[in-house]
Amino acid sequence: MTAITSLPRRAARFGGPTYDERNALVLIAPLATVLFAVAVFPILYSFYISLYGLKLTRPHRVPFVGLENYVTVLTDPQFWEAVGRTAAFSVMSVAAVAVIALLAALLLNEEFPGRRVLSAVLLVPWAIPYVANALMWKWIYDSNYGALNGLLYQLDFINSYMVWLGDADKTLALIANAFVWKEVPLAVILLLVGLKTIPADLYAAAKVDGANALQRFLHVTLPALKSSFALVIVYETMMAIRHFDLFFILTEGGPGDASHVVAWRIYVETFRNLNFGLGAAMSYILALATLALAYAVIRALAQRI
Amino acid sequence: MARITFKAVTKRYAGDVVAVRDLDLEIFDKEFVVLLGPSGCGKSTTLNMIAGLEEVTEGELWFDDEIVNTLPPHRRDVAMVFQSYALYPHKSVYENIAFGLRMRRVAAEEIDRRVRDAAAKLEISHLLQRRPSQLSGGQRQRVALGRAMVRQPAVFLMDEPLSNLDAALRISMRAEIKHLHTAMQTTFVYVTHDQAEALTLADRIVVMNDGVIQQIGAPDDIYERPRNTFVASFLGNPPINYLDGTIEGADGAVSFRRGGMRVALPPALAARLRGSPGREVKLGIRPEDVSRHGLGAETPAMEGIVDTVLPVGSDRFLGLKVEGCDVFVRVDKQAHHREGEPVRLALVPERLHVFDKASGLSLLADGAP
Amino acid sequence: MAGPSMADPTAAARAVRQARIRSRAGRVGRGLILLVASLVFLGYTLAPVVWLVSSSLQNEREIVSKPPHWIPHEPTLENFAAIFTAREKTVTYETRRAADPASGGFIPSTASNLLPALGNSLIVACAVVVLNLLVGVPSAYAMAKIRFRGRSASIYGILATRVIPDIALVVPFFLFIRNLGLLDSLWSLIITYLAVTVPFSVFILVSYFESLPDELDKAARVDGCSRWQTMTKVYVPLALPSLVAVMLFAFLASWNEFLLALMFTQTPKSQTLPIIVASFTSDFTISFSFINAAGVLAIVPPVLLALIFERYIVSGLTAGAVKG
Amino acid sequence: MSKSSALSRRSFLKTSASGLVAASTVGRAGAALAADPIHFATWSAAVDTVKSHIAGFEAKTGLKVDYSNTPWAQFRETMITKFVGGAPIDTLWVSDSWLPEWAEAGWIKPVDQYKALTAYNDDVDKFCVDSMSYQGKQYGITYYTDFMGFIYNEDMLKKAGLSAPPTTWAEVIDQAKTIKSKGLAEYPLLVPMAQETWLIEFISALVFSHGGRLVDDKGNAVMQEGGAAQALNLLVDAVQKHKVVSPSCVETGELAALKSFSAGQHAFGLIPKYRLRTLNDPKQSQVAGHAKIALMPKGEKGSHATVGWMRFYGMTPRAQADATRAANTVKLMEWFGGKADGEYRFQKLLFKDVGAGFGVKSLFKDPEMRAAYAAYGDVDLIGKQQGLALKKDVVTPWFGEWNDVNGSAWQQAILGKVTPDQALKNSAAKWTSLKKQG
Repeated sequence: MTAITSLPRRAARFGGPTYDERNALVLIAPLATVLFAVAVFPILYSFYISLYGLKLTRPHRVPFVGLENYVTVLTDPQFWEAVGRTAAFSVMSVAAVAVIALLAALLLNEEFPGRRVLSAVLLVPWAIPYVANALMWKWIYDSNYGALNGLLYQLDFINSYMVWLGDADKTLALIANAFVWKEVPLAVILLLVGLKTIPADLYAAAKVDGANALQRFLHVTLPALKSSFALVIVYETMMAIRHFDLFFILTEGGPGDASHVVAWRIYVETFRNLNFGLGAAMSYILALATLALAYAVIRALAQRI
Repeated sequence: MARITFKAVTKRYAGDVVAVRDLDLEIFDKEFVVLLGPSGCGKSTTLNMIAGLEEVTEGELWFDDEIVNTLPPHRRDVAMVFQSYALYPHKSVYENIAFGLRMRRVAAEEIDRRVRDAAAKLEISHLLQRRPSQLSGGQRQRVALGRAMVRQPAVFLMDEPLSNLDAALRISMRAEIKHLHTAMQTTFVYVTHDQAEALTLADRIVVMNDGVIQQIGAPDDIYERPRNTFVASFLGNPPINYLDGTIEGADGAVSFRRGGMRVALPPALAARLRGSPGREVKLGIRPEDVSRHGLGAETPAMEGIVDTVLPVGSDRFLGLKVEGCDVFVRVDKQAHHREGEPVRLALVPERLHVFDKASGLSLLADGAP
Repeated sequence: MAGPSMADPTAAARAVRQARIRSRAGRVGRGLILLVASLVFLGYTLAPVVWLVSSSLQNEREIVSKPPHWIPHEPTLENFAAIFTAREKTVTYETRRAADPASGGFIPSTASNLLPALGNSLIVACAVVVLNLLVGVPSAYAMAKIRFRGRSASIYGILATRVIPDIALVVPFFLFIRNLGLLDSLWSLIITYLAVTVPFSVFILVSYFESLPDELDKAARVDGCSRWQTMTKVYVPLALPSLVAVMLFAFLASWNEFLLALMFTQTPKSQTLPIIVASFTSDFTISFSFINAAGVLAIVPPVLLALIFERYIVSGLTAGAVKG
Repeated sequence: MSKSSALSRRSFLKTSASGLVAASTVGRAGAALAADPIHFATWSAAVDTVKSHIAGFEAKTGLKVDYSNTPWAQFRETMITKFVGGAPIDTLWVSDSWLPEWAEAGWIKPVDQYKALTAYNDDVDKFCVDSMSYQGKQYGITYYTDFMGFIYNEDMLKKAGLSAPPTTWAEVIDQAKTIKSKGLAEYPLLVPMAQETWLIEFISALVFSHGGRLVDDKGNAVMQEGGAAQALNLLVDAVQKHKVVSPSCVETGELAALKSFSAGQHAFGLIPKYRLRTLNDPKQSQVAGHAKIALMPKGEKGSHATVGWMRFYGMTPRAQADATRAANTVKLMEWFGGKADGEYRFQKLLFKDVGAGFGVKSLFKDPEMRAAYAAYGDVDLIGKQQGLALKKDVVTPWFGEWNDVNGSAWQQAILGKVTPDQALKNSAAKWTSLKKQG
């Protein structure tokens, strides 16, 4: 009974970890460790590298250059051209993904025989690796034996085989097409998840109010899909900005610099020219721009919803 | 088998939101205590602290002679029934009931015996192999009870267990829970916002508001002698009526006065208020504490105009205008008042409540100002 | 309008009949639209893959036909046979193939790397899946069900790591992996893929766990579960669709990853399937049909998995399906 | 930040950077066991020939060779990643283009101390020894040497009524237009311009034959003027004005070019000379017997000059870090680059199998080799052209970085995205800035 007067050690303290907090800490520790080691640390290290003139072909001279790498990148007109191409590629791709995915999601949200088959088929592009996707389209676009030429020729749309990826005016759009084909399924899934959460009552109510199919779509479906749609836009923009695999396999930034996007530029600067410092600076700029963009989009959408 | 003691317990959430403030409470072994209050009053937090689901921020929580502030729920001998029943959707009814015993490594035969026993008592033996999703609300409720029962815990906690049931079922379940308490001979702590449940079930009621205990007492005690206007209002249906007014202390008699209305106060109150004429108070009159009979010159009475008449079968409710205030009273059904008619009703002096207008505290209670 | 037609029985009958015709026309129209839309959708999605498969079944002569043979005239499994029987054999002066590979139609000596690469891809993807669960489930449970300071900040922090493009992380990743001495080892891929996939897994799981009622958590703990047992005995079984979705996402992401593998692997010992396949695409000496066969090999496992677990994908992402 | 901490951090970074290069070599130096094979990396050429010669080596010495090959298009990048990551490589094929870069970075080491290798210097063309020397040190032993040839399809010319191949670029364009007008080929002239490792050799051949240089003797860029400018203008006109070169040339690499020339789709082509062997092999080519070599056409102020190149066996610091390993590696390098069992067996095999040119002077007199040559080529003309082959003038430590920019500049001009002048100015500017950085 003496215990009654002795205050328990932690009872009156506010600020120390509670039992639950200690539990949470233990449960989260593995994740925190992994993310710190393989995400946070590299991100910080990357910044550190970007302050040096680290060039691997010149391993014995590594001068501290401060922000010079950043100045070099930001004052390089070719970098800005690459930014323009990345922007063009992203806008093209995201717009196409959004439209196609919306149509496909509306289709798959209907009940009809064969719907299950369609939604299974939908997953095929999503599941295949980007590398396989790239080689598939490379083969389709092949100017000598490709399916695209073959099809258009057989349908009499063209008189002779055309050059596709080698045509600087078409390259970016063709790569975007390959990207869109692969990205649509995930967007459809995200939109379907959104569609599933719309209560059937809403449609019934709109019907009772005399809304036709188009009105129901505009006034019930679209507003309810807003957050899923926002997610699709943000996610696909992130994916498009950073996309690398298709550029690597389809064009290597060419022809000329027609598909020389920022991600490709970082790769070339880093792993071909071995300018690790400059590459890290460029990476940092891209990362910050992506973060800012994501933040801005999410903020803008959060305010509207 | 367990006495629960709160000593100056405070629960604070991040952002300095205080859920429970400076709580002192002793719950005796085998007692049935109901924590009563509106939502957000801290009653569920208090219950969760007993269960160990939430940690005490300041102060001490005792189970018998042991401080359990930091003891996690699985090391406390408590069982709990939830408002949503919280049955495990992926387990059969049998497994739901058995789960707590399995976690405590009770022998298999013993588990089986206890589960079947409880199921028989609760008349759900035929449901043991079903999944929760295949049960009705009432059946789920019984499974939830069974799950707690088989544990034979030192403390039995219930968090609004009847709120999701329809009215008829709720009343019959009240009786069952009462029986359960008698049968189990263990400490029950029951949280509800329904005063009728509290009044029916409790040995003692703890009324809470804004994280602070307003009053602790037996149901009658609380109903008859509310310590303040909050408690007075929270119990009783329809709720108590208040008339604001002043104390008059002429010729040795002490009375309440509002406009043309004067009510002589009973001796106990009069004795307390003799010295403070002109004091602003609230007069509390419960709807049932009026009578059409026994009206004499000396009996305190209330006059008003009938505003509405609501027959409810056994009784009749009248909405009156008394000195500019709305007052709701219950009269026997022989009263044939019509709207717009003046009426005069006798008040039962010893059932009148007088509260300090500013603090809301009862002027009858111990230590009242 | 309803008044007079009700008064006149024949008019009412006519109105009913018209309404029926209209609705039947509407149904037929809807069916037609759905059919056309389905066919367009099917064509758009499947045609490229069908063409890939078709050309993997053609021989070198047929594949360079103009216009292309959409369906192989003489289908052959020789490319696949080459993949599955390829092994290093000793070449002597006498048995060497004198022709230059440059003349094409050639099955590269690296074909024998395809099967080991398939194995590497499988090992990496499975390890990443398992680690995702081991690391992701506890933290997702903690974030969804335990109240602690900095909880929402940690969720945003975790997601923020994924906003940064992989290409921006390659250099520090590379140096990190190199300093650990893990270059050209499967561990380099497992560790980095884990970091790349786990934020998304945690995000899915947190939303799913959050949609499961809190009272289940309380009930389990009062029933005698520690936090860990609550998670394993109650939440994990209930979150099955979500877990399957997470596993599938992690598997596919690891199976498909290219950039990091390109940087971290150097020999067939650790190279994954995309790396070997990609190396074929820039090698013009290799038969087109063989490259396509390698592509088919790379898409079969993930596509099969996706089709098997198809029903979990939407349900795993749709939180809140369970009621207590 | 205090000075000392800045310094120590810098030195940390420096250490990690040089560590990147040297880690494996130092770290694994002592681990050379007898069972550890010699790691030999090549690009994917003559794979069977190499394998058979390795089999011979293993049989003779009892040593094991771990052989790996990577497509030529990815070879430099793959090797660099391996160097940086410390993957085990002992000897590998190196292009003369990369020598300064790789030597500066310390990825390959001089072999002057291995007399078994330097002993062959007198036997090979001086061009070869020069091409594998950097700053007075020799970095290997010859793999093969060759030059860019001007190949024509004799059959097609005859059908077009042309009696002789062109000798100037103006004639090339004229003849091509004739062939095109007769419908014999849509794009009679083949100039592979894809961004790949061969690109600099195609560009150099065009520039040298126009009497131009990319870089002068002092190492300053002259690629924006004179013969270089004429060469690009000619090519741009050929694509855009005369339409005798396909605009898809920017996605046509050397191998694709070989395939389409051997399919009979072109009259003229810039093709490495050794491909004559494949082009005239009926099993591999539809134009067998018709593919002939002519002297590189002259530009206005030019000569018949072309570009020559050489590839060699380089040796890594890893191989040299351990005496036994070094000795074994040298044995393998000699087996391939020098004599095997007393004869230049691999050079002969290579020449017979794929036609690759040899640097060994005495082999020109070998009757067996002469006969093989004569089967598809004019030996004297080949000798004359070889004499007119110039070394690439852009081979510097910053070659790789400039090459990317230069390649896309040429491509952009060909595609009409920028004027040839502007393209060359961009390229020259890049050169100048890289040269300044050193």
